This record gives sequence, C-alpha cells and structure tokens, in this order.
Amino acid sequence: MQTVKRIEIIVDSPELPELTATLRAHGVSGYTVFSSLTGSGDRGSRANDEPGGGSGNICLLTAVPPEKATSLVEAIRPILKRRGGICLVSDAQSVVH
Amino acid sequence: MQTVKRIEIIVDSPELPELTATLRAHGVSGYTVFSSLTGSGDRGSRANDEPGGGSGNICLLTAVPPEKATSLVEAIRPILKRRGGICLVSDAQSVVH
Amino acid sequence: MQTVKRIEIIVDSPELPELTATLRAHGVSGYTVFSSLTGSGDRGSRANDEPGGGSGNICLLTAVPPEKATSLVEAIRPILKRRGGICLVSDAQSVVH
Amino acid sequence: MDLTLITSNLLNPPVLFFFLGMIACFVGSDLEIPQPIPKFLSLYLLLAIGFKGGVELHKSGLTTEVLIALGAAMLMAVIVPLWTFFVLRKKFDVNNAAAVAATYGSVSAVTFIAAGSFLSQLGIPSGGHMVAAMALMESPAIIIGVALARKLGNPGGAKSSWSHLMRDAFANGSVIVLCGALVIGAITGAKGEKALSPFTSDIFRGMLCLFLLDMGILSAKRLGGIRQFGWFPVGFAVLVPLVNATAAVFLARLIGLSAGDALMFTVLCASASYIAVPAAMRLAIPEANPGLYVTMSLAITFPFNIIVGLPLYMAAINRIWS
Amino acid sequence: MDLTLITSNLLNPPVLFFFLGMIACFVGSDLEIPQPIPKFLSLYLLLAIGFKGGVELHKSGLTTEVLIALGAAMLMAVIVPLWTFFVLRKKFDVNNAAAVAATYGSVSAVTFIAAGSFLSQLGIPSGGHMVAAMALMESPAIIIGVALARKLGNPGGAKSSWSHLMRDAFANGSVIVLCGALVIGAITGAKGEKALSPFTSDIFRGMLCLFLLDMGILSAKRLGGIRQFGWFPVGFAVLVPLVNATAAVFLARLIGLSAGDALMFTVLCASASYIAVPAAMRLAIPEANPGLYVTMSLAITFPFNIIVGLPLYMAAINRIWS
Amino acid sequence: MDLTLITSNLLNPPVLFFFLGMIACFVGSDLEIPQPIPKFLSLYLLLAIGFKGGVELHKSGLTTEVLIALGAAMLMAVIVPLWTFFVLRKKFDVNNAAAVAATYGSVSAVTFIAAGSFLSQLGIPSGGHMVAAMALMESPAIIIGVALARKLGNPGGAKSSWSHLMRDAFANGSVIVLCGALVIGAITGAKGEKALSPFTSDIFRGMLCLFLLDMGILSAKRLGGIRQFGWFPVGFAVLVPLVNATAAVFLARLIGLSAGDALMFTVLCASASYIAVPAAMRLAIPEANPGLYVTMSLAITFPFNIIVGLPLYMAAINRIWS
Ligand SMILES: Nc1ncnc2c1ncn2[C@@H]1O[C@H](COP(=O)(O)O)[C@@H](O)[C@H]1O
Ligand SMILES: Nc1ncnc2c1ncn2[C@@H]1O[C@H](COP(=O)(O)O)[C@@H](O)[C@H]1O
Ligand SMILES: Nc1ncnc2c1ncn2[C@@H]1O[C@H](COP(=O)(O)O)[C@@H](O)[C@H]1O
Ligand code: NA
Ligand code: NA
Ligand code: NA
Repeated sequence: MQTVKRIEIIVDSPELPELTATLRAHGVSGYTVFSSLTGSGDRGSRANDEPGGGSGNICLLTAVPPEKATSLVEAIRPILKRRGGICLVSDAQSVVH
Repeated sequence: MQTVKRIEIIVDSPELPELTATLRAHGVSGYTVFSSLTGSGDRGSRANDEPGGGSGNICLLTAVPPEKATSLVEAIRPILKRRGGICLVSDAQSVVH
Repeated sequence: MQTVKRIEIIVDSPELPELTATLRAHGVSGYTVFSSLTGSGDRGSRANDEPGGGSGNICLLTAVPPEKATSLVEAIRPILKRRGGICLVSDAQSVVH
Repeated sequence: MDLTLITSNLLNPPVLFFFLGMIACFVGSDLEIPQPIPKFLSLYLLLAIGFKGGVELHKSGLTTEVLIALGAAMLMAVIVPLWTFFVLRKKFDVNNAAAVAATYGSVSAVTFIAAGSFLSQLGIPSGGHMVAAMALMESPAIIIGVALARKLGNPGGAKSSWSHLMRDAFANGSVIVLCGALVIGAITGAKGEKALSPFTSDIFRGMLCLFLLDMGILSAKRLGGIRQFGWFPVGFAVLVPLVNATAAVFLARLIGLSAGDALMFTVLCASASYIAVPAAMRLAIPEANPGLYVTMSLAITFPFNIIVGLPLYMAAINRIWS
Repeated sequence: MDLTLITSNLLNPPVLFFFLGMIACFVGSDLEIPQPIPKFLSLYLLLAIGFKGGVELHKSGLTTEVLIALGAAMLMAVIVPLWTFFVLRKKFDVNNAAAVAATYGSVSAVTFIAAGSFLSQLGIPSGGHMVAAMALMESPAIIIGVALARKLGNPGGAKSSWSHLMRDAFANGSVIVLCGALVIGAITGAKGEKALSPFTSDIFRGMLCLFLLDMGILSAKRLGGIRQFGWFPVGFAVLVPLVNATAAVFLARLIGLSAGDALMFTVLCASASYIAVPAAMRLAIPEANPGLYVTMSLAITFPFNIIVGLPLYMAAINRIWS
Repeated sequence: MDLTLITSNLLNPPVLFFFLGMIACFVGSDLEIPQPIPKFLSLYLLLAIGFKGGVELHKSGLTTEVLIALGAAMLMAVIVPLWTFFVLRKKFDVNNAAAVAATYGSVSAVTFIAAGSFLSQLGIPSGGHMVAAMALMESPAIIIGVALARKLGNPGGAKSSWSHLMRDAFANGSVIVLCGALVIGAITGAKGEKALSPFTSDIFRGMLCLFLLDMGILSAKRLGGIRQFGWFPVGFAVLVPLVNATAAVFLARLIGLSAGDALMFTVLCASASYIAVPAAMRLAIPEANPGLYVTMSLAITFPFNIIVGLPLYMAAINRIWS
C-alpha cells in the first residue's frame, strides 16, 4: 500500500469537463465521479430537479501521490472561486491492481 | 486550506429532512447528499428496489470546523440509535471558493 | 466513538457480488454501496453509458475495526489485480446506533 | 372451482409477465428494472387508473348505490387493521404488529388493477366508483396503525407529530396521484377521456405487464428473507387475505354490488399495501422492521392474490351471485 | 373577457395536472418524479412536437407567408433580450441582468405545447411552421445575453471561448432534438407520420400531463425561493411577458398570421426558457445566479402563462382578429 | 445496386434519428439520454419484439420449414465464433480474441429490429419464427468464446465456474426478456395481441427512434476510442459482417427462406452483440478489454449494418431470389 492524498472535489455538474481537463493537465489520469448529488452551501441549495437535468452537483474523487496534491489543489482553487463548491484533502493508503 | 472534520452520515433516505434540520440547528449550512445507495448492516440489507422508491440509503457529507464536530455528532447519535445507520468522522483539509 | 479503518473500494459494477462475498467471508456485514459511477484509470475511462446498463463503476464503503483491515485488503487485492480498480484506506472515528 | 377462471387468469399477459419475473430471479438472472423506472411505472398506473375511474364516475354520478359502496369500503378499512393488530400482537411487539396491521388494512393498487384486467379478460364490467373506494381505503389504516402503536407502545424516542402523520397518510405521493387523477377524470369527463385514452387506456395493459415483470423479480428476491421470521408471518400473509376476502364477499352481497364490483371490492380488502403504507411507516414507526411488513405484503400476499386469489374470489362470487 | 376561454383552459387535463403538482407541494406531499424521468419526458415532448411540426411543414411547404413568420420570430428573439437587459440593469448587476434577459428572450417549449393543446381544445388550427419559429427563437437570446455580459461586464475569470458559446447555444441538447426531429418530420412527411403518429401524437397529451405534474411540483417548490430577491423579479416575471405578448399580438396582426398561429407566436414571445438557456448560462455566465433566473422563469412566468396568459392572449386575439 | 433501397432505408425515421444522434455528438452537443432510460428502452424493445414474434409463431405453428430455419440459425451461431476466433488470434491474445469472437457470433436485437422496420417500409413480410431464431443465436457464442479462452488461454486467476457461465449465457437479462415474451406471445396468441398491441406495436417505431437516437450518440462517442487499436479491428468490424452475410444469404437460399426471412437471417449473422455478450464477458473473461469488443460492435459494425448493410443485403437477396 502506498501513501496517497485523497482529494474530493464537489462542484456543479457542468464543471466536470473543465475539472477533468485540469486533472489531465496535471498528469492525473485516475479518478472517479459520483453524479446527481444534491447539496447546500453559500450559494444556496442545489436540487438536481430541473426538468432539463444537469442542475445537480458532482463529486470527483482522486487519489494522487502526496507531492502532486498541493499543485493540483492550487489549480482547482480558481474553479471553486469562480463557480463555487468545495475541495477536501485527506491522507489515505491506496492499493491498486 | 483550513483544517476541518469530514463527517459522513449514512441513514435510510426518509431520514434526510430530519438530518438536514439537525445540521441547520447547529449552524451547518454546507453539505452534500449522495442518494439511492444500497447497503447492509445490523438491520439487514437495504436495496432501493421497492416499487414506490425511497427504500435506499443516503450519505450526507459535511465538512465542519473541528470545534463544531463533537456537538454535531452528539446531536446525530439519537437519530442513528432510533433508526439505524452509521456516522464516520475523519480529519481533512478543505479549500472553498 | 470507536476508531475504525475507513475502506473504500472502487471496481467495475459486475464485481459487486464477488466483493460483498469476500467481505462476508471476513465477517464484515456492514457496508454501503454507491452505484452508477463513472471514472478513468489505467484501463481507460468507464462511462456507464452502454445501452444494456451495467458498464459503470461502484464504490463500496466499509468501516471496519483496525485489526480486520489488513487481512481484508489482502483479500481484495486479487480482485483489483484481475479486474482493475482501486482501494483506499484511511483512519476514522465511527458512531453507530 | 371453475377451471376456465384459473386458465383465463393464467393466460392473462400481466400474470404471465409476473411469472417471468419470478423465474428470472429463480434462475439467477441479472434481469432487473432499475429505479426510477418502476417508480415511473407505478405513477403511470395510479394516474391512469385514477383518471379512468374519475371519467366513469363522471358518467355514473354519485348515486346512493355508489355512496353505500364507499361506506362499506371505509368500514373495512377501519375494521381490518383493528382485528389483525390483536392477532399480530400474539407474536409481534407493538410496533411491528401495528405496522403489519396498517399494511393489511390498506390496499394494493396493482392487485386492484390486475383484478380489473382479469375482469376485462372475462368480459365482466365493473364501476369507476370502485377506484374511489380504493382511494378511500389507502389512508385510514395508516392512522389506526400509528394510533395503536402510540397508545399501546412504549413512548421511546422523539415521534413525528400528528400533523406530520396526517400528511404522511393523506398527502402520500401515491394517494395524491390516485385521488388527483380521479378528480381530474371526474371534472373533464368524456372530453378528457378522448384526449388521454390512448395514454391511459390503450397502452395501459402493456405498462402493467412491464411493472408486473418487475414485481415478479422483487417478490421472488424477497421470498427468501421471510424465512428468518418463522412460519407465522407466512401463514398470516395467506390466511388473513382469505378471511378479509370472505368478509368482503358477504358484505358486497349484502349491499348488493354487481359481480364485477364485488370482485374489485373483495380484492381491495384482501390486498396489502407495499407502497403508501411502508413509506408512511418508515417515518411514523421507524422501530418496525420493513423487512417484515414489506416482505409479507410484497413476497407472499401479492403473488397469492394475483395467482390464486383472483380466480378463487371470482369463483366464490359467481357461485353466490348466480 | 370571454369566460369560456378561461374554463376551457382550466378544463384542459394538462393544466389540471399542473395544479395537482402545485397542490401536492403545498400540502407537503412527498410526491416527486425523480430524474431522469422528467428529462426523458422533455426529450419526448421536444421530439414529438418537432416531428409533428416538420410533417406539417412538409405539407405546407416554405411559402413566403411562412418565411415572413420566421422573420418576425427572429426579430422578436433579438429585440426582447436587448430591451429587457436595460430594464434589468436598473436592479441587477451585468451578469444577472444578461442571464435573465437571455432567459426571457428565448422560449419555453412546454408553454408552446400547452398552447397547442389549448388550441386543439378550442378546435382552432395552427401551422407547423410555428414549431420552426420556436426552433429559431431558442438560441439568439443566448448569444446576445452573453455578448452583453462580456461587453459591459468586468472581465474577471477565464471565460469559455466564443466557439464554446456557439456550441452551447446552437448545439444544446434540447435545440438539437427539436430541430433534428423537425427536419426528420419534414423529410419523411406523411409516410413518417403514419409510422410514428401513435407515439408522437396519440399518447402526446398524456405524456404532457405527466410532465406538467412534475412542473407543478417544481414551480411550487421554487416559489418560496424568489422572496429573497424582493418584488422586482416577481413584477418583471409577470409584466414583461405581458409587454412582449402585446407587441407579439400586434406584430402577428401586422404580418397577417391566422388567429391560431398568432396565439402560438404570442406565447413564444411571452414565454421564458428554463431548459436551454439555464444550461448555457451555467457555462457562459457562471457568475449569474440560477436561483434567480431559473426561478423567475419556472416559478412565476411559466405558471402565469399557462393559467392566465393562454386565455388572456386568446381573448385579445379574438377581439382584434374578428 | 437498387437506389430506391438506399433511399427508403435512409428515409426510415429510426435511421434518421440514428444520424441525428451521431451529428449531435460530432457537433459537441450535450445531448444525452441518461441511464436507466436506454436500459428501459432496450427492455421494451426486447419485450415487444419477442411478444410479437411469439404471437406470429402462435399463428404459423412449428412447421418443418420453421424448424429448418432454427437449425440454420444454430449452425451459424456455432460456426461464426469458431472461424472468427482463429482469424482474431493472428492479432489479439486469447482472451480478447475469444471475447470478440463471442461478440460477433451472437446477435444484435436492435439491428434485427431495424431490419424489420426497413422491411415494413418496403412492404415485405417476414415470419415470427425469425425472432425465435434470434433468441437461439444469442447464447451459444458466449459458451464457445469462453470455452476457447479457457482451453487455450493461460489459467491465471480464479475463473467463475461453468454453472455461473451457463447462467450468464442463458439467464442473461436480455435473453430472459426476449425468450419470455416470445413464449408469452405464443401462449396468449391473438387474444394477447389484442390486449397488448397498442403497447407492443403502435408505439414501437417511436420507441425505436428514441433508442436509435441514443445509439447514434454512443456510436459516435466511441468511434474515437477505436483508433488506439490500429486498423485491424476496424477492418474486422466491417469485413467479417460482410463474410457472414454472404454465407447467410446462400444458406438462406439453400433452405428456401422467403426474401423477408432471408434478410432477417442475414442481419442476424452479420450483426454483433453489444448487450448480452459484453455483460457475460465482463464476468467470464475479465481480462478481455470491453473498450475493444464493445467499441468494435457498437461504433463500427452496428452503424455499418444499419446504414450500408440493410440495403446492400436486401439488394443481393433481391437479385438472387428473383
Ligand atoms: N461544508 C461543506 N461540506 C460538504 N459539501 C459542501 C460544503 N460546502 C459546500 N458544499 C457542496 O458544494 C456545493 C456548492 O457550494 P457553494 O458554492 O458554497 O454553494 C454545495 O451545493 C454542496 O454540495
Ligand atoms: N460498517 C459500516 N460501514 C459502512 N456502512 C455501514 C456500516 N454499517 C452500516 N452501514 C450503512 O448503514 C445502513 C444501516 O445500517 P444498520 O442500521 O446497521 O442496518 C446500512 O444499510 C449501510 O448502508
Ligand atoms: N487514482 C484514482 N483515484 C480515484 N479513482 C480511481 C483511481 N484510479 C482508478 N480509479 C477508479 O477505478 C476504476 C478502474 O481503474 P483502472 O483499473 O485503473 O482502470 C476507474 O474507472 C476509476 O473509477
Ligand atoms: Na386490505
Ligand atoms: Na420569450
Ligand atoms: Na452475428
């Protein structure tokens, strides 16, 4: 098991493409996306109930080597600043195939 | 990045309104909800397959300042006691907009 | 609150039955499953968009006593090896009913 | 008992799709109809049956005959949860007894719908007011069940208020759709029927087949779970419908219902809820175990009524009415 | 104002199901139609209305009369976002003003569809080219709104490129389905109609009812959220449609549309988008608050047009046309 | 080759909606039909086609002609995975070769359905027993593919047991629904048809359009992913269907099928599975890459058969049969 930083980023679902692009730009190709989430925050509550869909939040979870974490978080900060959301970073051990 | 407690609460989906009410009562307005989960625990397995819907679990994730964590957990304990579920608390760093 | 290991396992959705069987074999009866996830990793991206369904990933989350963690992870390793995915282990405090 | 009844029930496509679902589960198939499709189908069925009932009610009007039928429905909706509760107390704690009593005091819309498709298979008519009867029978058992639990149960833990309870009982999603569609059908009458019948009538049987396919899978999947509770719940889930059905048949005869209406009424009394009541019980009596009351209703009583009950009740009614 | 118009609108099943949804929400029911069912229903409605419009266009052909109507539609789609923007600037910042202007410059397909079902209730015909008009009116307001925001707004944060914007405006899912189905209908004509009409026409009204049931729940749920923004948005969401409708009625008269086409045209101008535009705004003007522009459109303007607008506009048109 | 065939295929609404989906993806639209809607549509299509086939089988009965056709279907279902496997081994490892062979040995129900709608466009009849043929051809290739992988592959990692394999092959959800509906149709016959045809026949074409819209999006989205594997898979995905189609045409002629049945049979042999087989392969040969076998089938062979194959095969059959 190697030590990793467990980063989860929660943003409005239309942000996903920009988010994954940012990850790839930082050489992060491993991530998992949880979709059609609801939530509440400084910008009010998000309900995923608009008839056209796509009004909910998504959570992107990625485990990265500790040294990559800080730069990645800094790259994500502007997205959060502009469009809201939150990013949580914690320590974990990972096992991959 | 500020230090926070990462609290995730997994309960039967009909509990959600009571849960969010409890959070607001503790001045917690930021949270994310993952829905239509399945699971298994002391009260058997939960399948989200009932024709009327609403038989699955939900997971509410909230990042709160460490000082708020204990009181919040204590407020949630009775809900878990009465209706089952689990609450996990871990350390994390958070970035918000 | 007792100290636990928070284990999350992300695999292709058809793996779920084998995964839960492995858990039960290790006397773990408490877990939560997040389904229809998408993601990307060494084996390319997974999209949950195949017309027949069942092409997405799932995330199984389980909180186990620390002493159980290592053996459980070892039991899961071959599944990841054979069919891809990732397993993250972190420390947490748990409250149950 | 008349064989043609059994065969014409077993040759009814919806019932066959129910069997298909059960078979799929027994052979270990991965066949499933994922949420929210089943929820969509059940909303559709409630909307369609409610609307059609309303339209027919618009034609027939609120005759005294109709009102008597509705009164009888109310009566059964009050009696059933009461008598079953005291039977259940012999084996279950107050909370589970109350939840199961509420489940059997209320009704299963899909059993009712299957009965309607069985009647149309036989070419026997039934009145739209029976749909109104169903609507009336959904909620009372919930109130009674919870009242019993709170009167006789230990007052542990914060309980949701009575106003919440009323809401969960009468404003339950399925109740709202059924009653609302009934009213809309009664308001718009023939004109509304003309506009909606391709949706509410023509494709109805097909949507029912799809839903029963899912019900078959569910029932079979749950069947295993009942064992842990021993034989009492199994016996209850088969015998109580028979008792309620018998009472219903005689009551129907007493108030002079037609054979078709009598079957619908009987099925309402014999059926158990697995949508409205569980939704309400989860909130009002969280201590009760859904694995018990949902499974009894979904895995035993529902299949029993669909497969054995329908022809059986019809045979009894034919004998008495002729 | 002619009472029969009000009644025949209120007796229209889709409108009644819209009310049912609102009532369900007000009584605190748990009734909801979970995603992706509403998305499926809206895709169906766009596909069906587009296809039917295309088939009718195939029959009528692109007459000059049709082209004039399309030109008028384009004109309104350009004027409305411009004039509303400057009104909105009095109270809102550039970003929110631009997003709301785009919302009201574009159209609501479901309001258009409800108007169609209202007309068929009255037995008044309308041409398939109005669907083409709707398709033309979806996107321009998006471009204009974003252009205004970028010209007059502070250049903060990385903005998505213009090419992205064009894509979000013209390749938006709902635009693609509507236009695509329109073209397919126009290509396949009567033969295609024969093949698809049971799907696109017969069950159409029923699917619309189901969708409006969901819209009723949503509108009612959102209604509370508008308060925080004070009275200006509320007034805007009611008055601006009336202003646009008035302009539309006279323009329709000027270019000699039939009464039916005039209503459809008026409804297009009076309606506000809550699918295509919000989807585009979230990407193009993320600083704008969806809680503001979606709520104005969904919770106020939509119900207003469905309940008050339709009979009101029809009455005005009847007076002028006769 | 007869031009009217090409045009009447391209003027077939389902095919046009398939194009629409591809275009939507190419212009970067956000259009998508989210799960579980596509799963619901595919269940519906399987149920409807199976039921209709069963009803027709009920009418025609199991004539020797029918049995011969079924025999031929079985034969092709066994031969195709075998010969393709050895071709594939030239470039792929055992696991991927076996998975692709199974994919092409099995069938695509939707290609079959599109062929049916193409025939009805041309007014050419085809028999219900071809649906039975399809049902027979779904599973054998799965068994053969896995058997090859286990015989010739390296025995690495715990493999699911043969009993599991049988279940995954024959009790696969789509196989169960198709066969089950077929049997139900055959049991209920004309009476069942009368009850369900509005659902299984009238709206069928429309549901097919919606599903093909989604398929178009998917195929286009996947098309890019195939490049990484070089040209071999692309060539295979186009040429092998042609080879199988040629064999099928002559075999069909040999056993004296009608022109309509011959096309359906040819399409079955030329098509590749992307529902039943991938579901089974993920479990039985996890080492194989779904990004390879699903993409070949979904992004190349399916569009090729729908757009080029149908008119091409029909033209060949017309030439030979006349
Ligand atoms: N403290 C928090 N914990 C968990 N999720 C949060 C928190 N704050 C915000 N979120 C999520 O981020 C979304 C956007 O947050 P905001 O931009 O603050 O409205 C919310 O809808 C929540 O889903
Ligand atoms: N140890 C655990 N780890 C993760 N989730 C759990 C655990 N125990 C219970 N759960 C979740 O909580 C729900 C209710 O638990 P219980 O009340 O123990 O039946 C289960 O259905 C699971 O989804
Ligand atoms: N570093 C990572 N962080 C989060 N999820 C991952 C990571 N790597 C892989 N995954 C998930 O595991 C799945 C299979 O991974 P792989 O076998 O590497 O293709 C991916 O589709 C992701 O959902
Ligand atoms: Na009952
Ligand atoms: Na407008
Ligand atoms: Na084949």
